[in-house]
Amino acid sequence: MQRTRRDILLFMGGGAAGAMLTPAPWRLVTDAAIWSENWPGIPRPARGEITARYTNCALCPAGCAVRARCVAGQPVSLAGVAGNPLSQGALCAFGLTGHQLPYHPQRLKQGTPEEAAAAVRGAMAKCGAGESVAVLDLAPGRAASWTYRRAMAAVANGVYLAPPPPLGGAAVNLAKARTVLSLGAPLLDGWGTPGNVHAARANFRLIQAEPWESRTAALADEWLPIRPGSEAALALALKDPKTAPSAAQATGLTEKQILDLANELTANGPALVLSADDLPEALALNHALGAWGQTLVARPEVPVPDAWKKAAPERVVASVPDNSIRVLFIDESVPGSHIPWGAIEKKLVRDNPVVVAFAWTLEGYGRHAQFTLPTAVYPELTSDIPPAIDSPAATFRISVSLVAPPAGMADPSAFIAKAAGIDAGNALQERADAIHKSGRGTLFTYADGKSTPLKDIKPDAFWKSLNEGATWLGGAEEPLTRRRGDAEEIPGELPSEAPRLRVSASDTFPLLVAFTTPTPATLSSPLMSKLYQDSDLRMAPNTAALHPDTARASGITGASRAVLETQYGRCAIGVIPDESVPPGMLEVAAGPEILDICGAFTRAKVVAA
Amino acid sequence: MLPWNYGFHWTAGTMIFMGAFYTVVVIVASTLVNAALRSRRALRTRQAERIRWAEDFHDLPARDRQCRHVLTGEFGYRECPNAFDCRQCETHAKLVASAAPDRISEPEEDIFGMAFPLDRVYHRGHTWVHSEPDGTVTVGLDDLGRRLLGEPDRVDLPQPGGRVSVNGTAWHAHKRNADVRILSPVDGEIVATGGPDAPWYLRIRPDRMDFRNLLGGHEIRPWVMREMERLQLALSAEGAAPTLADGGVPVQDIAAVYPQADWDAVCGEMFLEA
Amino acid sequence: MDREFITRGVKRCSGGKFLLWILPWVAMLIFGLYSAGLCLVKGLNQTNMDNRFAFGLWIFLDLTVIALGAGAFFTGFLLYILKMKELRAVINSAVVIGVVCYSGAMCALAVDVGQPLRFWFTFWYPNVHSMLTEVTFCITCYLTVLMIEYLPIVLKNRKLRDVPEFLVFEHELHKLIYVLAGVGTFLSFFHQGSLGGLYGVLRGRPFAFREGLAIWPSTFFLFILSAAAVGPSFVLLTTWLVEKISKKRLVRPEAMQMLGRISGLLLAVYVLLKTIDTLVWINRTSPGNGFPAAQYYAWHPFGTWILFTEIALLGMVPALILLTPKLRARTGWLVSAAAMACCGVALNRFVQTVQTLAVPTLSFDKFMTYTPSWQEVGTFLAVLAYGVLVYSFSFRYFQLFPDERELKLEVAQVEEEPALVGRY
Amino acid sequence: MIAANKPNKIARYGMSIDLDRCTGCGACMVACAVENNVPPAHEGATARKGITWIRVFKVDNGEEGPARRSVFVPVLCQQCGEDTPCVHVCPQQAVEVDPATGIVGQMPERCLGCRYCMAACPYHARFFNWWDPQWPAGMEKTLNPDVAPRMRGVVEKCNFCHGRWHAAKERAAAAGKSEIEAGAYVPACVESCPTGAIRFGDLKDAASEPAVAAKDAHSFRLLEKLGTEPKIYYHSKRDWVRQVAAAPKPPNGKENARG
Repeated sequence: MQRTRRDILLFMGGGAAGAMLTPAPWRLVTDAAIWSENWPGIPRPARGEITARYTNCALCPAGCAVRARCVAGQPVSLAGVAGNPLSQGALCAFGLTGHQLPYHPQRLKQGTPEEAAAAVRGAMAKCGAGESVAVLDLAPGRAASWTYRRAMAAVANGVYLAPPPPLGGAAVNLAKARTVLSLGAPLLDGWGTPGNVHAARANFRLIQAEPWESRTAALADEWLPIRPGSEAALALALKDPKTAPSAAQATGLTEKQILDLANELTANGPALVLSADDLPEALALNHALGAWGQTLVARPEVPVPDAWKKAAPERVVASVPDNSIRVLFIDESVPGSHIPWGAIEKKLVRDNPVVVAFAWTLEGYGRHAQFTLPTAVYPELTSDIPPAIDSPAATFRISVSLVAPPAGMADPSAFIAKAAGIDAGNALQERADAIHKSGRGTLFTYADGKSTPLKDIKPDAFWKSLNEGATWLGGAEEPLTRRRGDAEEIPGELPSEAPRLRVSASDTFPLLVAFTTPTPATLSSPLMSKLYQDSDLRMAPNTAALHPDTARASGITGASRAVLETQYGRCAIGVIPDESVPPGMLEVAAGPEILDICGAFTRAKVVAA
Repeated sequence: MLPWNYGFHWTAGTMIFMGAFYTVVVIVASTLVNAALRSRRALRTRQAERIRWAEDFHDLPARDRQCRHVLTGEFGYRECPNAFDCRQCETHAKLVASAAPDRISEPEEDIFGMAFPLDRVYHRGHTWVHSEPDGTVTVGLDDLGRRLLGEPDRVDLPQPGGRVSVNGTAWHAHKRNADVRILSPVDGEIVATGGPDAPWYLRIRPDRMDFRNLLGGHEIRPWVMREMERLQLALSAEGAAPTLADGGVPVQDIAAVYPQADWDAVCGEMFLEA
Repeated sequence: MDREFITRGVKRCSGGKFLLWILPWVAMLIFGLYSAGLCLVKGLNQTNMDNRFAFGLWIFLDLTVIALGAGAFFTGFLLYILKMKELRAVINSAVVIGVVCYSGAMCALAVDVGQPLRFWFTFWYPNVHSMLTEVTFCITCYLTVLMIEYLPIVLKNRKLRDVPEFLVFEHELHKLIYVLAGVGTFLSFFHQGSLGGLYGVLRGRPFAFREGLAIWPSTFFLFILSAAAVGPSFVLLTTWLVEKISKKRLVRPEAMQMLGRISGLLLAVYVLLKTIDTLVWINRTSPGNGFPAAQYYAWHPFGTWILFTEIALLGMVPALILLTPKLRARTGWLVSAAAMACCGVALNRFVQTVQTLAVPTLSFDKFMTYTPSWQEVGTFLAVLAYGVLVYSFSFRYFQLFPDERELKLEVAQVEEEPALVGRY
Repeated sequence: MIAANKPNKIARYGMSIDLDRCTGCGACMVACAVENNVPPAHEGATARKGITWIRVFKVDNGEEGPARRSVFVPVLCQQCGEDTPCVHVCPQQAVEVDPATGIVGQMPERCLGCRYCMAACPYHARFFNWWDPQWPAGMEKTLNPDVAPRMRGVVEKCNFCHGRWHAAKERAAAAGKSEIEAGAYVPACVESCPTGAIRFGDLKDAASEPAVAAKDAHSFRLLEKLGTEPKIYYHSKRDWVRQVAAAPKPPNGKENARG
C-alpha cells in the first residue's frame, strides 16, 4: 500500500485527537501546576537526620537552657528545656532566634589580629607610670573573666574592669517573695530568668510603681503611676513614713496610697523591692523590710581552681582616673551590661590609646575601637554563663558551640593571655574540675531531665555532661543571711557608670529616658527586626516614644526623625508621639547609637531634626 | 474542571455549574463553527457578490431603498423587499401586468440636459443595458453616471470570459478619491470590454434575456428626477454649493465643479454603495 | 493615507489631527504599561495595598467598568431578544464599550493577582461555591462572546470587507448574532450578580454581608439591576461625548431618549430595592452579626452622607429626571442624569470595595486608610487610555453608529429644504 | 466510601489563650516565624505588609492617664469551624478544612494570589507575600525542613503548624498508634510561650485544656456573633478585657499613633 503524506498527517491528527480522550494530557497540565509551584530563587530547606542538641543561651545573663532541633547537625529551631530548675522551659523572643545570629548580615567577618597584637605590644611597652592596661569585661564571672583577671595581675598596671554587679552582688530569691514592689524594674519583661519569674509569679503580689504603663505595669496586680524620676522619693517614704507628704508631692500619689503600700510591704512579707537602676534607697528599703536572707541572698561563689586566686581585683570604670588607660581590651563577645562609650572614652589616655574590641558585630564598641577582632557568636562560641540574678544557688553551665565558627575568629581570652604573657590553658575545664572537686551540689542534665548529686559523677562524665547540655546547681549550703539593721552589711553608695536618677530635672535635659527593650543586645536576629516592623508590639531600635505635648514642646509633629541629646553626646532617632507615655518621659528602644549616650535614667532632650 | 482533576466532586453544585459552563462553551463554539461552515458554503457557491449587495442594500438609508413603483407614484411609500431585484417580485409582476403598455413618444428623455435614450433599460446604479442583434447586450454608464465620474482616473474592467451577476460588481472606476464599484445590471458572461472612451463598457452574453429588474420607459424621468435630488443632497452634505453650478444642467464633469467635495461619498451615494 | 479604511460617506478628521488626539493617550498608556510592568516584575509590593487593604483601586476599577460595560449586554438583549429596533443605532458602540470595559478589567485583574501565570488554576480546580469562580468563568466566557460580537464590526471595515472571506464570514456571523446576544445576556446576568455576591457573601465583613435568596445574597440582584440600569446610561453618555468631541450627530434623539428611559426605569426599581435592602441590613442583618449599623458611619470620612449620596442624590434624582419625559427631552438634563447615574453606581462599587475594607471588624482594629501608589494609578490610567484608544480607533475605522451617514444627509436636507422647495 | 479513607478519630483542634498571663513578649510570633520559615521582613514592610501568622496586639481600655490599662491579645487564624469565611470564597480550592482535624489549611502552591480570602477574613489572620522571600546569605541553612517556603504573590496563614501535625502523626504511626496522643502535637507558639498562656488540644476531648477553658465563664471568642464558630478561646478575669471580643466602638476622635 502506498503511504502518502496525507495519510501520515491524518494518522498524527487522529492520534492527537485520540490522546485527548485519555487522561495523559490532562494529567500533564495538572503536573505543570505542581512544577510552577517551585518558583526559582526560593531556597529549599536542607534535609538530614533530625536530632536534639542542648546548650545554654548566651545572649543574656539568664543563660536559659536550650534544646536545639538540628537537621544534620545544623540548629533549625530553639526551644526551652522543660524541667530546668531555673529557666523552666522558657525562652524569650531573642533567645528563640539565637541560632540565626551567625548569619546576621551585619556580622563582622574579618579583623587584623597581628596588627592589633603588635599595636598592643608597642603601647604596653610605652605604658608609663599612672597609666594602665585594662580589660573591660561586660559579662564578669566567666572562666574567661578569671583569665582576664589573671592576665591583668600578671601585667604591671593591669586593671580588670567590669560593670557594677546588680543589687550589690546579691541574688534574688523570688520563690520566697510574697509582695514585690518594683520601682520601674521590667520584672515581667526580660528581668532575670523569664521562666523563673513566671513560675514564681503566681505566688507574689506585684506592685509596679512606674510613670508609664510598661509591660510589667500592664500585667502587675497593681500599677502606681508615679511622676517620672520620683522612684527614690517613694522608696524613702516607704522606709520612713515621715517623708510621706513630700513623697506624695513628688510622686503624685496620695499620702494614704504611700502609707497603705508601706503597710502592705510589712504586713504581707517577705517583701522584695526592685528598681530599674540599682537605687540605694531601694536597697535600704529592702534592708528595712528584712528582705536580706529572705528574698535577697548572697549567693555562694562558684568554685575556681586555687591556682587562679592570684587575680586582679574587679573594679568599676568610674574608679579609674581619667585619661589613664593606655591599652584597653573590651570583651563584648558575650553580651552583658552596657556602659555608655562616653564614660569609657574619658578614661583613655589622650595620646594614641589602643583599644581592642572583641565583638561579632561592629554595632557595639567596635565602632570606637582601633581594632575590632571578630569573635564567635552564640551558638558558635563556647563559654560558661555566670549565675543569673534570680538564682539563689551558684550555677555553672556552658553555652556549647553548636555550629563551628567560621575561620579567622579571635579568641579574646587567648589573645589577652598572650599579650600578658600567661598561659590561658583550658580555663573552662579547669574550672569544671574545681567544681567537681568541691563535691557540692547536683547536676541537672537536659537530655534526660535528671538531677544527679555531683558526688555520684566522675570528673570526665561531669565535663562531658556539661558539654552536652547540663546545669550544675551549687545548692545553698551556706546562705549568707544579713541581719536586720546591720548597717555595715548594706551595700553602700553603689558606683555606677550611668548618670543617676537624682540628676535633677534641668532645663538643659528636661526628659527622663526609660528603656523599653528588655535586653540591650547590640544586634538581634533579622527575624526580630521583622517583629519590630510587622507589629507595633515593640519599637524598632533607636526609636523613642513620647507624649504628643512633649513632642510639640520640642518642635516635633507626628512621627518623624529627631536628635536625642544627653550629656554624653547626641544621636539621630526616630520619634513616635504616643499619648500613653507620660509627659516628661522618653520611652526609648535601645540601639547602638542610643546606648553610646544613654544609661538607664539618663536625662535627655529631643530636638527636631 | 474534569472529573479526574483535583477537587472535583460529583455534587449538584458542580454538576450545575460545570454543566452551564460547558453548555455555554458548546453554544458559542457551535455558533462560530456554524458561521464558518456557512461562509465556506457561500464562498464555494460564489455568493460573495450577492452577499455584498445584500449588505450594501441593507445599509442604504430607507429613503434610498424605495420601490421603483414609488417613483412612478403607484405607491406612497414602499421599501423594496428584494434588494432591487424585481425578477422575483410578485408585486412588480402584478403591477406591470395591470399597467398600460408604455407609449414611447420620443426616442430619448432629456432631463436637465442629460440624455437617457429609451432604447435601453437602466439599472438604479446608473448603468444601462442595450440589446445587441447578436444576442449579447452592451452595458454602459448612463449620462448621470458618466458625468459623475467625468474623465475617470482609472477604470478596472474585468477580463472577458468572466462572469457578472445582477447587482454584483461589474467594474471599478476611480475618480479623485472615489473608488466606485459599478453594479452589474445583468447576469451573464463577459464577451468583450470597452471603456470610458468606447460607447460601452462591457459586452455580455446574458444568461437570460430577463430585464425585469431594470427601469425603462416612463420610469426613467421620475427616477432621474429623484436621482438629481439625491445628488443635490449628497453634494450639500459634503458642504458643496447648494445648487448646481450651471443653474440646473449638470456639467460634463461634475466632480470638477466641486473640488472640495468628498467625491467618494457622493459617488458612493449615487452608485448605491455602502 | 488611511482614507480607504474609513467608512464611506462619514467624515473623519485628518490623520495628523487624529495622531494629535491619540498621542497623549498613547503616552498615558505607555506610562501605565510601565507601571503595570513594575508590578508584574517586582511584585505587588509596588502597590500600596497591604494585608488589611487587600483590595484597592484596581478592584474598584474592575467593578465599576464592568458595571458601566453592562450596556453591551443589555442593549444587545433589548435589540436582539426584545427587538427594540431603535437601539440598532448604538449597538455597535455598546459592543465596543463592552469590549473595552471587560478586556480592560481583565488586564487590570491580571496585574492584580499575585501569581498571574496561575490564572488557569481557577478553571482547572474551580471551587464552584466561590462567587469569584462564577465571576471568572462568566467574564472570560462573556469577553469571548464580546470579541465574537466585535468581530463583525471589525470585518465590516471598508477595506477588510473587500476580502470575500471576511465579507461572507461577517455576514453569516451577524445572522447568528442573536444567539450570542442571548448567551451574553445569560453570562452577564450571572457575573454582574456574582460581582455583587462577591461582597454580599462575606460573612466576616458585616458591613458588606447581606442575606438573600438561596445561595445568592441580595447584592447579587442589586448588582444585576444597577448594572442594567447604568449600562444604557453609560452608552448614552459616551455617545454624547463622542458627538461633542467629533462635532457630529451620530444618533437620533429618540434613541438617546429611549436609552434614558430604560435607564431611568431600571434605576428607579434599583433605588427602591436598594432602599429596602439597606433598611433590612441596618435593622436586621448587621445587628444580628453583632454590629450596630450606626458605627460604620461613625468613621470619618465615611459618614451617612455617603449613603444619602449613593441612594438619593445619585440614584433617585437621576431616576426621576430620566422618567420625566419633559426633562428627558432636553439633552442637558438627559446627559446630566445619565452621568449622575454612572457616578452613583461607581460610588456603590467604591463603597462595596473600599469602605468594606476600611471599616474595622475587631474592637482593637483601627480604621484603615489607603492611598494608591503611583504604580497603581498608572495601571488605572493604562486601562483608561487603552479604552479611549480602542474606542477612538474603532470610531475612526469602523461603523459604530449606523445612522451617522443618514443623519449627515438629513442635516444637509434640513439646510437644503428651502432651496429644494423653491426649486420644485 | 471506603472505611480506610475515614480518619480514625475526628479531632477538632483548638486553643485557649489566657490574656491574664500574656506579657506580650512576642516569643510566639518569633517561634512561629522560625517554625514556618517566614522570611525576615523586607525593609519596605510595615505592620500591614508583614507576615505574622500570629500577631500580638496591645489593646487598651480607652482611658487616659492612670486609669489606662492594657492587655496583650495574640491573634492568629481563629480556625472557624462553621461557615468558614475564607474557604468558600477561594476560587480554586486553595483553602480547605481538614475533616480529620478541623484545621483550616491554606495551600500556597495552589494560590492565585487574588486575596479574596483576606478580604473575607474578619480577623485579618491571612497574609500575602508582597515580596520574594529572602534570607540573609547562609540563613537559609536554618530553615525548617518540614515546611516549604512560599513564593511571592501567594497568601498564607496559620495552620496550627501543619508540619508538626504530620511529624506527630508519623511518630504515632511508628509507635504503632493510630491516633496522636494528647500533648504529642502542639504548635510552635504554644511550645514557646514562656508563661504558658497559650494552651492547645482537641476540643472534642473534654479533658483537654482548651475544652475546659471553653466552658469557663470568663472565656470568650472574638466576634462570636458572626456565627463562624472560631476555635480559639480567650480567657480573662478582667471584665473590660472581655469587651475586645465585641465589635469595634465608634471612634472617640483620637487615633493610636503607634499603629
